Amino acid sequence: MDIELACELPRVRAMVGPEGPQRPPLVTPGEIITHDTSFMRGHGTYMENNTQVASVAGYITRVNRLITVTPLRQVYQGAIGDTIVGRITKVQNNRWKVDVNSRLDAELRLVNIQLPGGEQRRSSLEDERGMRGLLREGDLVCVEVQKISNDGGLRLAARSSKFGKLSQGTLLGVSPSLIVQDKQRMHDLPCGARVVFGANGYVYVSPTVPEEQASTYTVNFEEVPVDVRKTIGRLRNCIKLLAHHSIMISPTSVMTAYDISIEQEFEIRDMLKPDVMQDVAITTVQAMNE
Amino acid sequence: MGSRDSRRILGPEKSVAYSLLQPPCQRSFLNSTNTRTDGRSPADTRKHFLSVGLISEAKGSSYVEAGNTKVCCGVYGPRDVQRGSDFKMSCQVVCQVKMSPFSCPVRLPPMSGDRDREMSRQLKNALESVIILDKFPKSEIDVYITVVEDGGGLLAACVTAAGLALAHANIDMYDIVVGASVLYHDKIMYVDPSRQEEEFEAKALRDPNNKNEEWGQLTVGMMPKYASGQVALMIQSGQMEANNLVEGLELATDLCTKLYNLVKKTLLEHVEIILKEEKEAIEGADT
Amino acid sequence: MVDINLSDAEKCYIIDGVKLGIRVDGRDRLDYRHLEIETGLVSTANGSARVRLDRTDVLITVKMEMDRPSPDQPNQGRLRFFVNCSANAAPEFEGRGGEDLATTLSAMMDRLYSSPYTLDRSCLCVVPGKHVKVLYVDIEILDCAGNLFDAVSIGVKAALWATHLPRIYVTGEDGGELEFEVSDNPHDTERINVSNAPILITHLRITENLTIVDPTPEEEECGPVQVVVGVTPSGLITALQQLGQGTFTTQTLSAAIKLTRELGMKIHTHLTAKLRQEESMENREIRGFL
Amino acid sequence: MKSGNGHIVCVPGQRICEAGNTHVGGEGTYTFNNYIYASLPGQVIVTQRGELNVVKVGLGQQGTVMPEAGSIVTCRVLNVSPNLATVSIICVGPHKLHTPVSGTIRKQNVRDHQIDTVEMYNCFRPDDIILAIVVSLGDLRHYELSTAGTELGVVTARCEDGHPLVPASWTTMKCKCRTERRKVAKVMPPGSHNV
Repeated sequence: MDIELACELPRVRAMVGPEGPQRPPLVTPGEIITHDTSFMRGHGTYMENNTQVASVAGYITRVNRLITVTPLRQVYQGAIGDTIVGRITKVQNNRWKVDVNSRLDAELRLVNIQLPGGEQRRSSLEDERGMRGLLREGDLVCVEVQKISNDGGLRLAARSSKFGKLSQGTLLGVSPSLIVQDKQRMHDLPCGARVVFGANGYVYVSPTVPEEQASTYTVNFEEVPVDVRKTIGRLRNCIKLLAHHSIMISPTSVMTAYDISIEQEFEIRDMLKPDVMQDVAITTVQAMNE
Repeated sequence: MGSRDSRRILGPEKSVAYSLLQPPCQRSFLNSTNTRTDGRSPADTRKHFLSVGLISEAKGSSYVEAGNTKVCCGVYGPRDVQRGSDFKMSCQVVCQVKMSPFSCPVRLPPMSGDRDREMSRQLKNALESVIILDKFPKSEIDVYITVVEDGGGLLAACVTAAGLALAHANIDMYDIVVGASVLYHDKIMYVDPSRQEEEFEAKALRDPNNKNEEWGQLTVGMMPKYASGQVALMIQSGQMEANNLVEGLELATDLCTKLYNLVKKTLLEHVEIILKEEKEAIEGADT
Repeated sequence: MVDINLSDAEKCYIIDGVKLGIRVDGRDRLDYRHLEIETGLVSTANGSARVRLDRTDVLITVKMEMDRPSPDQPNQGRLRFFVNCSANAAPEFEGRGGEDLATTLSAMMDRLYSSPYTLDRSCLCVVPGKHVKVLYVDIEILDCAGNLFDAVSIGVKAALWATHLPRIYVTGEDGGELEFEVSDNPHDTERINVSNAPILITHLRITENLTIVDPTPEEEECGPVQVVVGVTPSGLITALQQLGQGTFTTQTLSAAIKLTRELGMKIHTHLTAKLRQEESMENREIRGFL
Repeated sequence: MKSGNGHIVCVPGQRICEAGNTHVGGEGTYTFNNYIYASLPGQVIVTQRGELNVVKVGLGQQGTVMPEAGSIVTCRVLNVSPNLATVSIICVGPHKLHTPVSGTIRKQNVRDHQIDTVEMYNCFRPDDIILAIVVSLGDLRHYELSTAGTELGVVTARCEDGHPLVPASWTTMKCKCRTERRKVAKVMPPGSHNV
């Protein structure tokens, strides 16, 4: 039981900033961006007697004629092709409602999940009980965004074998703007654990699952050995630490934080102490910048 | 002074409740011959009386008397969820303990006070782990308890009454739940305390510098047979050494098993009566 | 308190972890998360304390009033507890949602401080039978991430420790009415002797006979039944209560009670040492909510 | 196991027998690390179903059985609207519910042929007694019921003037003064089909 005094602890310094060395201009809502009307108006801005004004707080991104303001912390909007992690909230006839950390619950239809048993088993699962056999309330799934419906809700699909129900492990929620965009989302890290960086901010850390039974809908409940649990615990604390200091989360940044925490022999449980978090975060950013 | 009851004519503003002027009824915990005021030895329980089927309108009902404590309980079977509470697949237990105004020497306000609400919450917790909830999806079971007289060990009597009423209401339970309470007074455990003993303990004048004086009361609600004894409710007040408390817990569990046999006998009599009635009904129909 | 539903895979992972002695974030069964404490941050109150246990955030203030004593205890002051679950702690708290938790918590604190040894109430009395001091303890729950009872009980002890009550002099008497004079010199104050105030320790039952301390919301979701045990600095067990839906065996309960004794005494000594250290720091900079 | 005069009587929490492959627990019992325990006070009845014998604990009529998916329920029609009928479930199989619960029959669940040409008024009228099957537990207030099937539908009804109606064909019932249209249940004499 360690009790700290708030006044002794270091003040949390958020090391904000995407990869780029120079920091893009930050704007607050209402700030005038440009008077030049030739620019196209993007997200986060609005026109007012032909001047373009920012409507959200964030940093300006210019793509030749288009100006948009992307906010720092943002609810996940969803983009087609994103791999995300979601939790089943409701089972309805031949579709599931999935919470994906965005404004509305997304929808996953029975037709577009890939059943291990192939096509013909589809009809037998029509009624609600069959559906619940596959995925129940609370289950975690790794899915792909197939379509964005006009009300902003997402349509999901679990077509290929690497999508489907997630087995044992632990989930972590971070702000979606911290997740680095890249094609490959599911990484088997060298330290022996699998991490799924959901684009919607849900990061799932689990033991490495042998390839062939990745997409079955049955969960193996045998015990995870102690050393794998240690790596998963350390990875989880590293991700929490990076998110706490608003450092971009990517496989490389997580692995550097992981290695640094091992070098400086921090106990897993001490890694969430503010001073320890501060040191590891600073050394990680320095290591990343070289 | 109890709440202002608008219908009654009250004395002048500065009047003092009569109960304050009465001489404190009990000087010492034990009477002259060093036994408890009602002549019991520390390990004796009070006389218990249990009966079933008190309220005809309810699905199941029971009446429990332990010494002077008189409690009656009505259970209204699984029915639609009343208030628009949120959708829950599992069954919800609504529990309401109501101390009638005449149950204590000083008149209680008619509306339910803090003690009633606190007991209802504790009882709701206990009953939710006794009833097999997934046999009644999406429904609600109401347990209403009225306290006729508080003679000590009230929560324990409420637990026994609720367990008995649920059994009488044919609601599936893992085991019969029974309540017992134990009082700890200068190094001796008194089983099944009466209200005078409880009040003596609560109001005793304690000199502040003797910090580690030990006293306390322990109430346990238990299922003696299910998986070799499961405690569904445990509440302790006062301050006691850790191993004295554990010893008190064992004493309370033995008391529960003793009471369990009495409850079982009552239930079996009730079952015999129903079966006899059924047999006569069938013979009546045949002739 | 906040009910998130977990998938069976996650629950199984957490339960196996507790069996093997490594919880999700690397802690052992008897480890506490990082606890941060700060007193004296609300200037308008006689005493205040803020406790942060990882993400659980609780602010406790003590204010003194003068009132007539209750008839059956003419020369005893009173201690009243009020809990307010603000809606920003958890979505379920808005409207009547948090009310049930608030009443359980305030009933628990009333019982904890009911014994005359915890706080010497006779020194709160100004004129026996006529005027006594009443301490209103307001508990504001800002964020709720599991283990609320421990955080609140530690906060209340710290807040009472940091309370400065203005000294009241009886200056004279005319026509049966007494006159008081409250000293307005800020340093002429009385302190409350809190050396014997108890705190609460929550034990959550995960499997048949294993209980863990300081549960996170996910762990609370796996094992619904907890026992909250009050312990005084000298190791005596005070207000014990079993909460939640589920049962304990007598052995598990006895083990938890014995565990509370050692753990409690350690926490008390640690807490008083930290509070004294904070007291001794001159011109301490109040961190507050920044 | 107390045995009163000739029958075995038990109390909740009492162990009845081992739940091997021959015995399985029925109503009024629960199984806990492969032993069958009684969860109700009452008489132990062992019935044969195939080579399994089902251990049940019952006490005359008042078992508390709640409607689950697939159970046949007897209900009284409360009100009828163009696309659904609200009913109050009175009995679940042979057991009478102590307090009736509510259910709904959607238009598409009334019968299994020509679903879209169903007019609810020609199938049910308020205060009819009907037999239905529970499709699913539905939402907070109502169970989802269906009367698709020949042996489900209206069992007893009264015409506007109050005369009892007698089933005349699949869709009509007759009384002294008039014939009315209903979704009639083909009710076999009791006992011929076990519920």
